[in-house]
Amino acid sequence: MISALAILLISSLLAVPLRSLIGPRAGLLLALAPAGLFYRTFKSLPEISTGAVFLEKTPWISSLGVDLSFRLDGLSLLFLLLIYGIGALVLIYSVGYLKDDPLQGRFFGLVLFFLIAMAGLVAAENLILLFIFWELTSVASYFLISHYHTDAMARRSALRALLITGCGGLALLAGLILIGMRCGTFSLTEVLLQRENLVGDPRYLLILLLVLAGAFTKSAQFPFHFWLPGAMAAPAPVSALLHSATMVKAGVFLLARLFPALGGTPEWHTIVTGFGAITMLIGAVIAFAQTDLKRLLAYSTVSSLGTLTMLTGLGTVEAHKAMVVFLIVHAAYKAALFLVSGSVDHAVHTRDVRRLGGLLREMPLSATAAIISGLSMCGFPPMLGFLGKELMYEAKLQAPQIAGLVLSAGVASNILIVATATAAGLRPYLRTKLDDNIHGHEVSWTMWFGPLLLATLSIIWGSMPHLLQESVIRPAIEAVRGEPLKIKLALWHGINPVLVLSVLTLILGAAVFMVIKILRRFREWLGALVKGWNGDRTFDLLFDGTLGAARYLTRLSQHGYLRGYVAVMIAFTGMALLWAVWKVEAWHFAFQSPDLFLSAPPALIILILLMCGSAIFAAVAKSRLAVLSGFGVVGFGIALLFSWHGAPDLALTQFFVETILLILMLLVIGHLPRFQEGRGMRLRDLMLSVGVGLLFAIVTLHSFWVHTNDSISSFYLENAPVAKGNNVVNVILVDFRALDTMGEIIVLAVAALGASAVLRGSPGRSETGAGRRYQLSFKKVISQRKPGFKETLS
Amino acid sequence: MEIWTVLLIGVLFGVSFYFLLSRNLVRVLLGLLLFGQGVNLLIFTSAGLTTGHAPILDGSGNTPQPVADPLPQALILTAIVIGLGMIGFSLALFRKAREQAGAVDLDQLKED
Amino acid sequence: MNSIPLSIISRLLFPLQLTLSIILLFRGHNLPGGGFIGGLLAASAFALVGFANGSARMKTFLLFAPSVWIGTGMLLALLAGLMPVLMGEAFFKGLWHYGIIPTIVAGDVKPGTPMLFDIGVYLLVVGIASHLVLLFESKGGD
Amino acid sequence: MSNLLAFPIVIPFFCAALNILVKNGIFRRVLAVVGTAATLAVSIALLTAVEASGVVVLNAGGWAAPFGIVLVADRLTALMVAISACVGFCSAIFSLGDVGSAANRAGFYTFFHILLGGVYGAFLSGDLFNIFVWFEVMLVSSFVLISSGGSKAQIGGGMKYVTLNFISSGLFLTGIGLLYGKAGTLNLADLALKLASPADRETMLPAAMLIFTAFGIKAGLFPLYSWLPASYHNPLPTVSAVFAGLLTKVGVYALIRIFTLVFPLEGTRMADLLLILSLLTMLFGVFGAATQMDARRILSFHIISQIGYMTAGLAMGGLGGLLSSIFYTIHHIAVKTNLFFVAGILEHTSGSGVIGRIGGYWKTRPLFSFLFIVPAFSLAGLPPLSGFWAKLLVLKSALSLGFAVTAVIALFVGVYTLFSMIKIWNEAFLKAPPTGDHPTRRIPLVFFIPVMLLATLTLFFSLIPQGLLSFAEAAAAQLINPTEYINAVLFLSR
Repeated sequence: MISALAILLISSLLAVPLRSLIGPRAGLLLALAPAGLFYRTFKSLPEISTGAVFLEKTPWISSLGVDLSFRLDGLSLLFLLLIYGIGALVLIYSVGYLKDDPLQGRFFGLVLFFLIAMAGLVAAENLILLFIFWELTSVASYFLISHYHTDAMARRSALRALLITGCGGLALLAGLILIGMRCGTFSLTEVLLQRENLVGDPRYLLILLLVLAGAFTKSAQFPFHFWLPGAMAAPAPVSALLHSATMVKAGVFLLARLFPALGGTPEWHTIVTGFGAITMLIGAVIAFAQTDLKRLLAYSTVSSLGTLTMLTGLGTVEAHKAMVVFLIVHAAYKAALFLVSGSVDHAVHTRDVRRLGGLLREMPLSATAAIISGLSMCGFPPMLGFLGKELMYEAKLQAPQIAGLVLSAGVASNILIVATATAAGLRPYLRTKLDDNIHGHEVSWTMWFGPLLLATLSIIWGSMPHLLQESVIRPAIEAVRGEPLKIKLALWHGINPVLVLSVLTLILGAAVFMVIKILRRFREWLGALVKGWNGDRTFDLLFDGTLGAARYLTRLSQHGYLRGYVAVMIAFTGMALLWAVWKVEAWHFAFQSPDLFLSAPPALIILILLMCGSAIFAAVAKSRLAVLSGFGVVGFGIALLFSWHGAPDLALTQFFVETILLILMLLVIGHLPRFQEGRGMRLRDLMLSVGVGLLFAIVTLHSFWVHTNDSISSFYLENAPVAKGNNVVNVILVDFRALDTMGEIIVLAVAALGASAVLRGSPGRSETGAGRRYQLSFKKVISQRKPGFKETLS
Repeated sequence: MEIWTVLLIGVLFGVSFYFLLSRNLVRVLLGLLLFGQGVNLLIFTSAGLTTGHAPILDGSGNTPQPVADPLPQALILTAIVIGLGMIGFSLALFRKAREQAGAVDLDQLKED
Repeated sequence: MNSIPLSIISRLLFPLQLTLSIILLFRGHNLPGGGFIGGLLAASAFALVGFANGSARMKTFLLFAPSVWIGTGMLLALLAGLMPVLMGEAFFKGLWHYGIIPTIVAGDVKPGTPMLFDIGVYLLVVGIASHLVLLFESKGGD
Repeated sequence: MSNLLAFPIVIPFFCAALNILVKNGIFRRVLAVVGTAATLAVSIALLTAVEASGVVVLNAGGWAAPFGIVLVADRLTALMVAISACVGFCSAIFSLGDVGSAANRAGFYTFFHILLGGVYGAFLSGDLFNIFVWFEVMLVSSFVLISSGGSKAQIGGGMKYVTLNFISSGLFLTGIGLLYGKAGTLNLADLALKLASPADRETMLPAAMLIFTAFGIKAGLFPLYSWLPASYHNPLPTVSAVFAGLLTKVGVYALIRIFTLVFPLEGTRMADLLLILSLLTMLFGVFGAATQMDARRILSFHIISQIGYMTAGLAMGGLGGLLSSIFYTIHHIAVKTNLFFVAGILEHTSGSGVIGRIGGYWKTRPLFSFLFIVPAFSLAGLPPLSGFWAKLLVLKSALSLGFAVTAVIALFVGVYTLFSMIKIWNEAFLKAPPTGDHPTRRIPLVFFIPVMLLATLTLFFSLIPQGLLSFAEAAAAQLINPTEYINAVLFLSR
């Protein structure tokens, strides 16, 4: 498996150089990679069909329990064949489709990159590895949807799809981690054996919901379905490959994959079947109301994904059989239809089904492919679609619970799908030309080759279902069920309820189509109605809502007023200290010893009171000189205090520093006319300051009483002679703790040099070279107005 | 005697916060200066106040008793000098701000 | 402030202040003083010259640009830390050496890396203080 | 004893001193690259030394701990120094194109070197007051770098930066003072020993809270982060890249160091407090980012948001929590620096950092676009990039320790992170430029090299993360059981 991924990776990297070297035909060469892999996978069919499982394991990140381990069984094989096969066809198709696109090389590369992700996803044996590939498919999808990158709509849709699947992916990740923690391993094989353990987990429902969130978002289940039609902004081959045949089925794949471990419980049945059925119905209704060929197909895909999910949820052998067969059926006809719709768009330049007509004559080969696929979609015998529908009805008839409900939903949506298929797959080609302004022409062989091949396969497999039965379908079902089975597929089962239902569906579908043709206004009304069902507006609203809240909160917290920031910090400090003071009950210490108050020389008391008074005076003083003299008293007073308490070095330094600072202050702020008081004099400031100041005082007091250890200072006193000095403070500064002093002088140097840099030069800006450009641009940046709310999203 | 110093510490912190909360850039700067001095005094006090001798040996190997703790002195000395650097730089910045904005009103420097 | 008496006084004071600052520097290890305080005193001597006679005169008195003082001071301080490393001792370990420099000021001056470090501090502080004075003096007139 | 520890500090300061003395512009540029390369080499040597012996200690001045200042490198330190040296080296290269000759003349590189030296010092120091000194060294040089552009916005941002960080320093110093007053020592290992009993630690709560607040400001925790978005988008791109990579992370590192060694958080109410603050930090950061339109401002807010992840790991504790914290930090440094480089290149080539006004890079500059994708998607936590492993680690420890809210918020924030990265991508890269002219100006090699180097580093952490994971796990183990650290500092080094 690693070799397969490596081959794809290499071809992906080669895409751009190859395209620029040999032109669009590079795509044909690159298609050889998935085609070859298809062949290789195909060759291993016989072995897999005997029930063999290939495991391959390369250690990667052992401490996280993530290995590069892969598992090839019936289910992954089926998906691999789909991925490689349709991948190769899509590459060939893109040769013609994007012939003139300068980004065609990158497109090829991205498609191949997507193939890596998808192949890795279905083959991964390690849950985390699976998740990695899961997210990579979303990423690839994002890039492919935004291929027409200058189109704002495409960018928006791509973002929306990425966010939806990304959200689901994160939920899935949490679910997978929970599974891994419960099972003690991320190995899929081992997890699948621990059903009892997982289902018995009190968090089972949580795990299930998380996993389903991932699966549902990926497979565009209601209510997350809306991203898929949006993804139609992508080029048609992308829609065919990612958004109908492979990636969107990853959710279904995941459900099928984890069925042996998580499935079969009542919760599973209810939720999975329920959401599947709703999606199936809603998708069909909306699809029916569409007029754009691609959107129409997209919503019918949503409906089909709902069907697949529902079948997986039902959980019976019949249901799984139907699921596997319908998976193949759907991949074949839907990919073909998408590709042809791309061709039509390419040739005719419109996708409006109301205007299209007479295309069979103008583009016969593409039209043939579309018609066959349309018939398959309707469920006409002997197409593969007929088989799929038969099995579906059979499964629903035998559904354990709520069979009637599921069945009627199924029939109803199938009727609508028939009508839709007629509109999309048959009418544009078969009916006469309506609009003379529309001219079609047959497209190049690269573009009809794929759809025609798929259509042919629909017929061949439909009429000879045993071709697939043993080699692909049975192993796949066995892999889902985890047990050996016997199955029988046949086109003709005799006349039974299922056949009756099938025929009824076809007739009613055709009838609906006819009636609607007449009741054109009903269709328009329906179209207008279902527009509201489109979740993307709700999503945008939700998203804009959170963005609005975010904006509000950001404005609130990041308002740009320094004093507000300072207030928050002081208040936070105050709260932190308050909590600490309360915890250590600091106030007890404050009044423990009365001699704290008494034993002070009067001179000291007077000095301190003088300093307090000066500080407060400075706070209320209005003139510059008054404030500065207040500060002077405090500063020199501190120097005196230092000297009083046996710190002559400190006193000297404080004295010098205070002098310098006062001089500097006088120099720098000397040119101010007056202090503007602003709105500073507010009670809030006062209370905050007094309160937090008090807390600092309490904390200091508290510190006197809890000396837990003697200071290390005696060492310095004893060892100063060793360091050949008598002034212990100085010895500490230049010897014991020289590194501190080193830092200190560097601070000084930087401050001084920086002051001149700020005032004179400008290290942050320059006049020549690159810096000049920057400077110019910089002005633009700051003169920017604030971005509007709308701009943020687009 | 400590209580008096503690009183002073409380006042210094309180007043410095009051200054810092101002809209006027000059007052903010003065607040920083005062804040630094309050912190220095707090370290000095918290490490224990003595009325003892300076931690200077007399050369004969005897340490005069009682002696002030030399380590906090060294720390504060470093802190004072660092504070000088910071305030000095802030003053330069302040000056540039005044040249740029033409005022000491912080609201005129508000950008976000 | 360009008065004649101040100019004369400042020039008279200059050598005195400088000597005093150097004494403060060298005795710092034993008595209050040291590189920082000494440096500040020396700088104030230069500053006084500057105030009294203008910054041009101050620059000539300084001999080198303040940045040279700063850089050299920083280098010396680093060197004091690095010398023991070259000798295979711990970074910033005090190395003492008698004999290379004759003991001029009797026992009070102890040649060694801590002394070298303190000289670095002294030079740096002189550089910084003069740098700032020159800076604010030149920009102060507006 | 190993003098190796001194060199990450000495080399930058030595370069700075030479920068002051020698005015030649070319010499200064060469010196920047050579000096940072030398530091990088030393840091790698340090990494191997630590790998071999666990904890490397240097008693500066030859005085044994706790009396002298001790430089210590355990695994975490060595890792932080090494990644910072990478950032330093890359920034030096980037600066060659970014820093003009006038800035060079004004002494840009002096401050650049000193900033780096301060960062290394703060990482390496094992002494509380010495850490304060390095913080100040770091801060004063960052003050200069952030505010010396001279524009009004820069001065305004610089003023906020200076004031708020000064307050932080003061609180830190107060905490140190209180701690010294009670415990009588400044050495971290010694403090850990002297405060070994929870009752003793409890009496130190005021000091602990002050230090917590101070580091919270430096790290950019909610609600103390306001200085960061106010100032980070203004200076030269090189400067904001270095800041984004290193400065807040020094705060995070200090938080991790102090609150595992001296005040272990495990089981205290402070852990709860830190966790709540971390979650709010994540949310407010990402909210801020979602509302911005300037590339560097978006990125600045993301720094905050991701600091939340790092501290959440610390708050949750345990081996898993600390491991996630460490891994996240390392990954983040490489990625965030790189993104700021990219933002700088956008500004250089398009003339604006406002993403609405530029565009078209995907069309004309595919390689550069790809180089943006690597760090951007890594930041958003998309697999298999390093950010995914980091997020996985956080999630794993949150879920296994029962912090469901943490997990939910971490996931939610992940979506919004992705959104803002895509916003930049959509606007600046995919969209056609509003002015019509595509950015065709060649992107100089000196811009490409550092971006490429860091992207390679990120890819290395992404695709072969086992080495880093093992190292980080061992580092976390050292933090949880600090005996090895304490013994190495206090007893073995004598």
